[in-house]
Amino acid sequence: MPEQYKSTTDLERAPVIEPGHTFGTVTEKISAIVLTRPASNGWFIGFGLFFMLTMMMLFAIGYLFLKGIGIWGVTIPIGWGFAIVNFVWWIGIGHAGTLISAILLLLRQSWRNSINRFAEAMTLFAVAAAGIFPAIHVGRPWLAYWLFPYPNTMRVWPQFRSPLMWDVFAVSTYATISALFWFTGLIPDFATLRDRSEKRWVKMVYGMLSFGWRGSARHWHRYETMYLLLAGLATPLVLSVHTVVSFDFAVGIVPGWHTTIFPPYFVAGAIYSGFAMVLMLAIPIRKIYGLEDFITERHLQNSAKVMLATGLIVAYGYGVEAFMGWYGGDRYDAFTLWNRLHGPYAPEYWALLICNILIPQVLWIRRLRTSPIALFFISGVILVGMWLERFIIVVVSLHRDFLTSSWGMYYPTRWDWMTYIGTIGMFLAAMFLFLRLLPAISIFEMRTLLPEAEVKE
Amino acid sequence: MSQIFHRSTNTLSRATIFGAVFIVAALIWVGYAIQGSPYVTYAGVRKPQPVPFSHQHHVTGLGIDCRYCHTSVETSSFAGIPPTKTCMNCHSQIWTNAALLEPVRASYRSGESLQWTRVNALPDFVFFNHSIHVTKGVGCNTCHGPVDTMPLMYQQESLQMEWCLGCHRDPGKNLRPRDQVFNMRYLPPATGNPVQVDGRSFTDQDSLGAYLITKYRVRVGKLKTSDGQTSVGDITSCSTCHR
Amino acid sequence: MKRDPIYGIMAEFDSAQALVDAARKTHEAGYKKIDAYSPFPVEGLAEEIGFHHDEVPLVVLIGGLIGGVTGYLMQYWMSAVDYPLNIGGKPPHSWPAFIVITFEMTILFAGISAVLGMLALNGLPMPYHPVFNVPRFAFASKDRFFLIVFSSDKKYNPVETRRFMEGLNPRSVSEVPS
Amino acid sequence: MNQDEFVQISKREEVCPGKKGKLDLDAVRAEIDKAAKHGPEYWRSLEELAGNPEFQDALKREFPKGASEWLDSVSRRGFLKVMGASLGLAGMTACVKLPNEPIVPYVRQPENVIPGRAMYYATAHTLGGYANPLLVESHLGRPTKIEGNDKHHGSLGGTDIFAQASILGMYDPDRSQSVVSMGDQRSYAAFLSAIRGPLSAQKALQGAGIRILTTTISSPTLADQLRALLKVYPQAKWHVYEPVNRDNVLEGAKMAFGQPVETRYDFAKADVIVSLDADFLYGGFPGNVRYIRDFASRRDPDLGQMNRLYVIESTPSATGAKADHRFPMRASEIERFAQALSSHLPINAPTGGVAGDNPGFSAAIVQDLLSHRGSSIVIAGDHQPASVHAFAHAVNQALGNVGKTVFYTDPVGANPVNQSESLKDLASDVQAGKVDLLIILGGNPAYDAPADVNFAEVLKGGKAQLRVHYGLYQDETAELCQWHVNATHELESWGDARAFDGTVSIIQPLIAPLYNAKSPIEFVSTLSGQPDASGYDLVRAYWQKQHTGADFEQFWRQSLHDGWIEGTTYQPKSVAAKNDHIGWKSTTDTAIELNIRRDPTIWDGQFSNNGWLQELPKPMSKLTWDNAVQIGPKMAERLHLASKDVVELELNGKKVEGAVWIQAGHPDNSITVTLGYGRRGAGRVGTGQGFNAYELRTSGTPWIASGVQIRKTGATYELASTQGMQSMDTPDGGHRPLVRETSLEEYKKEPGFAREEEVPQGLTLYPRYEYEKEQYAWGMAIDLNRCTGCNNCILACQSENNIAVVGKEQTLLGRHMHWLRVDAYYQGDRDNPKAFFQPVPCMHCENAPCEVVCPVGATSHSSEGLNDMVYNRCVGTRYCSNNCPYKVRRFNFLLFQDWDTAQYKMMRNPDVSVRSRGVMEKCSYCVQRINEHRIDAETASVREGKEIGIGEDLQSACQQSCPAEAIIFGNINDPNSKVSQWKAKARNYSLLGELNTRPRTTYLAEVRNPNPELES
Repeated sequence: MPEQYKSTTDLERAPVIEPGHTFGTVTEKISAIVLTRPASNGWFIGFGLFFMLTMMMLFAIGYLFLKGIGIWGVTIPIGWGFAIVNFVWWIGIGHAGTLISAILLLLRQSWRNSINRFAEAMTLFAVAAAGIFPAIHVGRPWLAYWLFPYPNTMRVWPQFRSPLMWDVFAVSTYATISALFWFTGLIPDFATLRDRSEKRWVKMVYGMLSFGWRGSARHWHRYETMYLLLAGLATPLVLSVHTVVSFDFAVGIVPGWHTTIFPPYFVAGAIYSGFAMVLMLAIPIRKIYGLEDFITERHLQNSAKVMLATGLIVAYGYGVEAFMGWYGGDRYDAFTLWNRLHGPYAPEYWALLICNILIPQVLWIRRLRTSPIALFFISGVILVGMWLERFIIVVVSLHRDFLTSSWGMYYPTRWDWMTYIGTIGMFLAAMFLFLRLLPAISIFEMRTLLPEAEVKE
Repeated sequence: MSQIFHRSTNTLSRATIFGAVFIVAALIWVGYAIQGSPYVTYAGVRKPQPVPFSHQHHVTGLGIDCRYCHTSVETSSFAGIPPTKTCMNCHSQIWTNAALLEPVRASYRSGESLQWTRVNALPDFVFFNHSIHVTKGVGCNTCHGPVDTMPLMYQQESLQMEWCLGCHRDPGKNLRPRDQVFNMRYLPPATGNPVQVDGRSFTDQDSLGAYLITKYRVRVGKLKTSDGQTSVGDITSCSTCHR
Repeated sequence: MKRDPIYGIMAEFDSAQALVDAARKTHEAGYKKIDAYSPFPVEGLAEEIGFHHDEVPLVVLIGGLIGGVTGYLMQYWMSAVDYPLNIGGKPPHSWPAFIVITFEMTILFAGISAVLGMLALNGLPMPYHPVFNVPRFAFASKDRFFLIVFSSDKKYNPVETRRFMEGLNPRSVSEVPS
Repeated sequence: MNQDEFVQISKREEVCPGKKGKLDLDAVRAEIDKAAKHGPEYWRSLEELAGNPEFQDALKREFPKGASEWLDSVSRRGFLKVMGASLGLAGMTACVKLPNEPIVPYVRQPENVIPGRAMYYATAHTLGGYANPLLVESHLGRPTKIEGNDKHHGSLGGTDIFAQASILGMYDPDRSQSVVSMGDQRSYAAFLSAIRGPLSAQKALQGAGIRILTTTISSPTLADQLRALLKVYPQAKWHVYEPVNRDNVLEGAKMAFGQPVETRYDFAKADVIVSLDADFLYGGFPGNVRYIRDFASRRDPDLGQMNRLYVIESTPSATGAKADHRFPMRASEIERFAQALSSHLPINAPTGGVAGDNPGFSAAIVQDLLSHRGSSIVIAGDHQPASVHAFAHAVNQALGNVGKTVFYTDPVGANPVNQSESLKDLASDVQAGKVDLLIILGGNPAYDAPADVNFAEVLKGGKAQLRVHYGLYQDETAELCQWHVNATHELESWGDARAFDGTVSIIQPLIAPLYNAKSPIEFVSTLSGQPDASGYDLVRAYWQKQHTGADFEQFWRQSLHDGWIEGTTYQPKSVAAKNDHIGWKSTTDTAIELNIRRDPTIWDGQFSNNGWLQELPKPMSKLTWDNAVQIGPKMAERLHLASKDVVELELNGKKVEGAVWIQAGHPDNSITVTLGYGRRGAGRVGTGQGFNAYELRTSGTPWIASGVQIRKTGATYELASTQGMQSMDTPDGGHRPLVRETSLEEYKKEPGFAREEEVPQGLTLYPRYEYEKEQYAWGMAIDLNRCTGCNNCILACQSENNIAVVGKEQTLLGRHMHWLRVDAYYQGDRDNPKAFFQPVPCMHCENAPCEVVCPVGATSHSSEGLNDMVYNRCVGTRYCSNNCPYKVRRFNFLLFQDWDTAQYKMMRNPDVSVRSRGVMEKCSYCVQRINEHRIDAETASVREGKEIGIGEDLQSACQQSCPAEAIIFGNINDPNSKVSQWKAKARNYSLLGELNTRPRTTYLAEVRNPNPELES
């Protein structure tokens, strides 16, 4: 990969890996986090806190099963509330990982190598968090398995015209593929850990996980083909997932849902929030574990640029929506637009515009693009913005649809909030475990970035 | 570095991965099997009853017609369970002091009902109507089985939705002439056992079924689209049984 | 069958370049049953030891096709054959609505067969392997590069081969007990 | 129902459920326990238990529950119950093992009872003394649904909300279940011995110390008994009081004719109707059921001449909503308005120096009246002063309406006294210590007496030595009496009553009393010393006396069978109005006036423990569970009040606090409050709801009081309205043509005005289903012109389809469960808007948006175009509701159904699944009725070997109950069916048709008939 190699000497741009590293140093530095370095108090405190939040979520869900969906704010006409908002939000976040590993791999963006590992992990945990909601938001969750086509004595099958069925398949496929992608990526590093670790049982664990990987040239060959193909498959998949999620709305006839622009701008929005989450995680991690050499300014910059670009696509989406609302001449769409701007939920809408369109524009400034603090906060703002976007789409479209007689209002209850915050806790708790147990950066791919990795024919 | 694992682990680990697929498949199959098993459906299970009433004795032995006890079977959704009075019609004359029948007499004296255990029970969200099935030529034993040979009553079929659909999708295979509905000994037509309807004689169920479907106006129509695709027919529409 | 006590002879190198060169030489010297080990995928190394194409793409293609066909047929059978319901005036066989799931199933099957195919073709999992008997091999997953000639090679001869490999100026040469 | 069922009915007393097969009590208990433990698996098997007298013992244990439970569904059950419930939910799925289910036959099965088939019995329900003729559907002796008696000319099939809801009242577990004395349960025998002494003591005094207080009674038998009793105790007095009485009507009649007469109208013959604050198109107005039918029959622009309705009213009412011209006017000014009119009409009534102002429109009205002599009606509201009634009589006479559209008969009430006077006398007698034995026969004066009488204090005073209360509930009055005797419900007892036209209906029991109790007739007969006489014998005996002809048996059976007694209808009497006697009392008073009205759903409070009526939206405001301080928009602006602000009302010293509701069309400077709320002793449903307006009500000014002060307290109070917005104009200035309306002239010019251009068939990738090839395709048409917003359809649907009551909190969240709602819209000037009613059931769209999005196919189309909802397949994603543009789907967010209370289990319709937590539900076009009729038709055609189709006697519950015949349901594949004919009309349109949902339910646009002279 000569062009990347050059790029490290190119003074214009920051390198993807700071000079002076060898195979050995890279290996040691990264595997040390898992093997030798003791877990700090900070880790325990953080993990403990988020674990408690997870427990709170489980409590909220338990009570939900006991009493019924009525403990939430959902009602008629607003049949979907926080549950679906959070589902879409998490799924969106879950896009960055696969995107970074797959698409950037195909585009030969080798700078991805240092962030793809934990981006993928983040994807998995985000998808897991997302997966909770569709399962618990139904009226009779103990029957949710009816959404899978399995042979039954009723001789009835799922209804495949429903976007929810598409969702079931899209999301479960996405979860499976990203899990495989992530795991196969880990296999060579498991081997490294196996060979580095001292304790026998640790060796055995990593040994098993590594499947007995020994780095044979033939294996590497097949491995790389597989990895490339998987990337090739994951790319259309990742684009399809949020497209399908957007169908949940686009296929409906509710004004504010029934829009053809949804698929592209949902995908863009997903990447937008995904990268925001990546940065929010990467910035503290590189600081705490001293990985500035591997996650360099370059990574922050590129991520910022991606956010800027997708942010603009999202802005375009809003623009088109508004324009069609006005230009389409449909009295219901026109009202939906009016209602977003002036209705009871107008503050949320304006906040959304500020978070998703206005503030991110500062990323045009190079100094902010490279300042971790600034990026950290901007990412936070974007995540809030993207959550609001889903809130506007789900709730504000539903609460005033066709018949004025059946308009209503939506008020989330404490159970809504507990479940939502709980999933954030679960997500972060999982990240904490991940950092301690698995190499947060792909060791073998980092090796390939070193000059020594170069061979001449 | 020394070996961590023994040779055998290789085979072992591969077997595990390979086996997992089959284990999952097996689990699904087991679940399905249990759902259809008598444990769940009660098919063939004899339930405890206050009096060990023998249909075999009363139907085969004494030749009593179904409708003598199940009076409303032709006129109502509910076939009817005989009031104690019906038992006493005879048992005030015969077996007047059989110990077995004490509950019956007690009920008649005190005016307190016998409490039977329902044998052929459907869930509350299923609405079955006897009169229409009987009228359209579905025999008693088509669903209730050889009641005339049951010393103790039990449920013959699974009574699960797939079983109901089996007939609602193709009623022809179970229809018989109306005058044979209550005939427990009825045999479906076959060469050597022709069945007579309106002077015509049938020697196979298909032609008989086809004939009776039109004769008894059984609604097996399918709703067609303009390009000829068909969706559920009248009696497989959901609201036929669920309301 | 009884196993040969020696599995092969292994040489250790400390750079990818050295390994590649050594591999080329060994292969040109007529050793066919050889293998090379590196802590990361080294470009062209497989070709040097005479390994050119793998079959993973084919497996993926087949898997994908099976997935797609299964996906569509499943939907068709369930909604148009087994219990055709009139859903909101749409015909039982509403093909446009079936496309999404067909696509997802294609990806799912293709992806799974890619991973399983790779593992199967590589003969993984294989937690036990003779090369692990070499203590220095632990560095194969860090910063060392190894080349092995298997005892099963026709040209293999304990003495000859060992001398040949020492001629490749490796860091060290060792016998791999099986 | 068909004729042979009537034959069964004629043998009524033999199938009196009370005499039906008996069951082992333990078995019943076991049943109930199991049912409580296991949830739903059992409730339908209760069918076999029904009608069993011992059932009551089992019922007792269910009771009482905390008052809050009903209202807060979340906290209504403890942990175990919830688990039991979810077990029940599991029962809703096919994938669970059914537990053993007991089945309990009769010991001796009554003849002509066919288990599994409903029977219908004719009876009646009384409100304010007026009988409402009914047919009651009964399943094995459990009454389950109430319908109007279609053979009775007072009903013609329709009925009113109070009659329909009375079935819930009958099963109400809060009803008084035994005799109570000083707080302990006693036996009826104990009561008898307790009262024997005092009665014999009174013998000597000729009953000078006996006072009997009844509600309005029209029962010939009961009246006869009371008169007989008064013969035994000549000095005893019979007082009558009901808070919602017709004193003004009575006084008006006396003023005009010198004698009390009942006025009867024939709206079918009236071309011009002028209503002076009379809400004659709404439940509770005597004869409203028949009046609605007659009125509606003249609202079809395609048939004959449309009538024209002028309404001059204060509080906006359903009648006002139907008016071609509605003039809001403070109630106190209406008398002056009448006075003004009188000077322009050919009646020599004293104008009494009218303070001039004479609204422009009056001339037009006068013109219209004069040009319709003999075919017009002037009708005055019950709460208008006597003079207005006298005026109405005078005008009707002057216009020659009497004998054509207006008839006078003897009063229906057996004891037509001025009730507030009567109560006052009683109170003063008690205070004067003249009363030793006070018997309160029904009614709740301790709660609903006028504030100045303050009957509660009177009772507390203890001046009346022995106080006996006889009633359905242990209410506020019962608390203050030494003895409370629990009453039977009308559906449990024998009796009789007169309809608005005097026709007597025999009231026959549908079930043996759930709790050991006496009927009023039996109770009175014990007072006159025959404690053991059965109500059946007493009623029968009375009519045997009346019946002159031979073959009483035949006559009796006939009367029971038909539901009325031939020849008891009052004949019109000729009376002459003495116009000069109109005593105008009109004042020019600009102080804020307070209108006190009966509540549109819970009446005077006697229905306040009825969950159906509490949750039934009031016709104009769509409020539930509360009464409110209604004021007009102008006034609200002036006083800076918004809806839900709590205000304090003060009227001569008395104060109450209530929440404001801004009611479009309410006149300025005027406030309306409704009675019946703020109860302390109603029961777990009604106690504590709303505020008690009786506090402000005095015997002098029972309906219209002047000089009330209104003060903002700064607090706010949530009011649960079931309608999101009551305008078709959206805040962005847009307008949505949901209800389409035009004037008669415009309609003549352009009949098809309502038809938006149909969306072309071809606009889809998909082929379409050919429903027209089926034998049946079900559809519905609703004539907005006929609909008078009487709410009957909502209750009929609720009763037919086992729809749950959810309580106020849930209603506030928008989770009410009514499958059919009646939207009320206001258009134009907020101070005098046009009002529209639009009943909205499921549209059963051919391109149903809900079905496409259901992931499990729980909702799909039947081959006849029904939009089926399969509860037991539903997992509850609520996607269908989101995607339903009409928002007619209802979701069980919590466990709304009561799986435990045995009474409610008996009440439910066994032909409809009881939905549980987490499933969607909606209007099914009464598919259970379709199937029943289909099965009958098919069995018949097979047996008789010829095609017999489903006829027009298949009616959806809403259609059946509609007095206006505004809802027609039927087979749209049959071009001759009524529904097809309606759909063929030019003014037929689909709601939101532009969405190409192709709804099967369509509407006939509204056409009004305004007076051209006033159109400008």
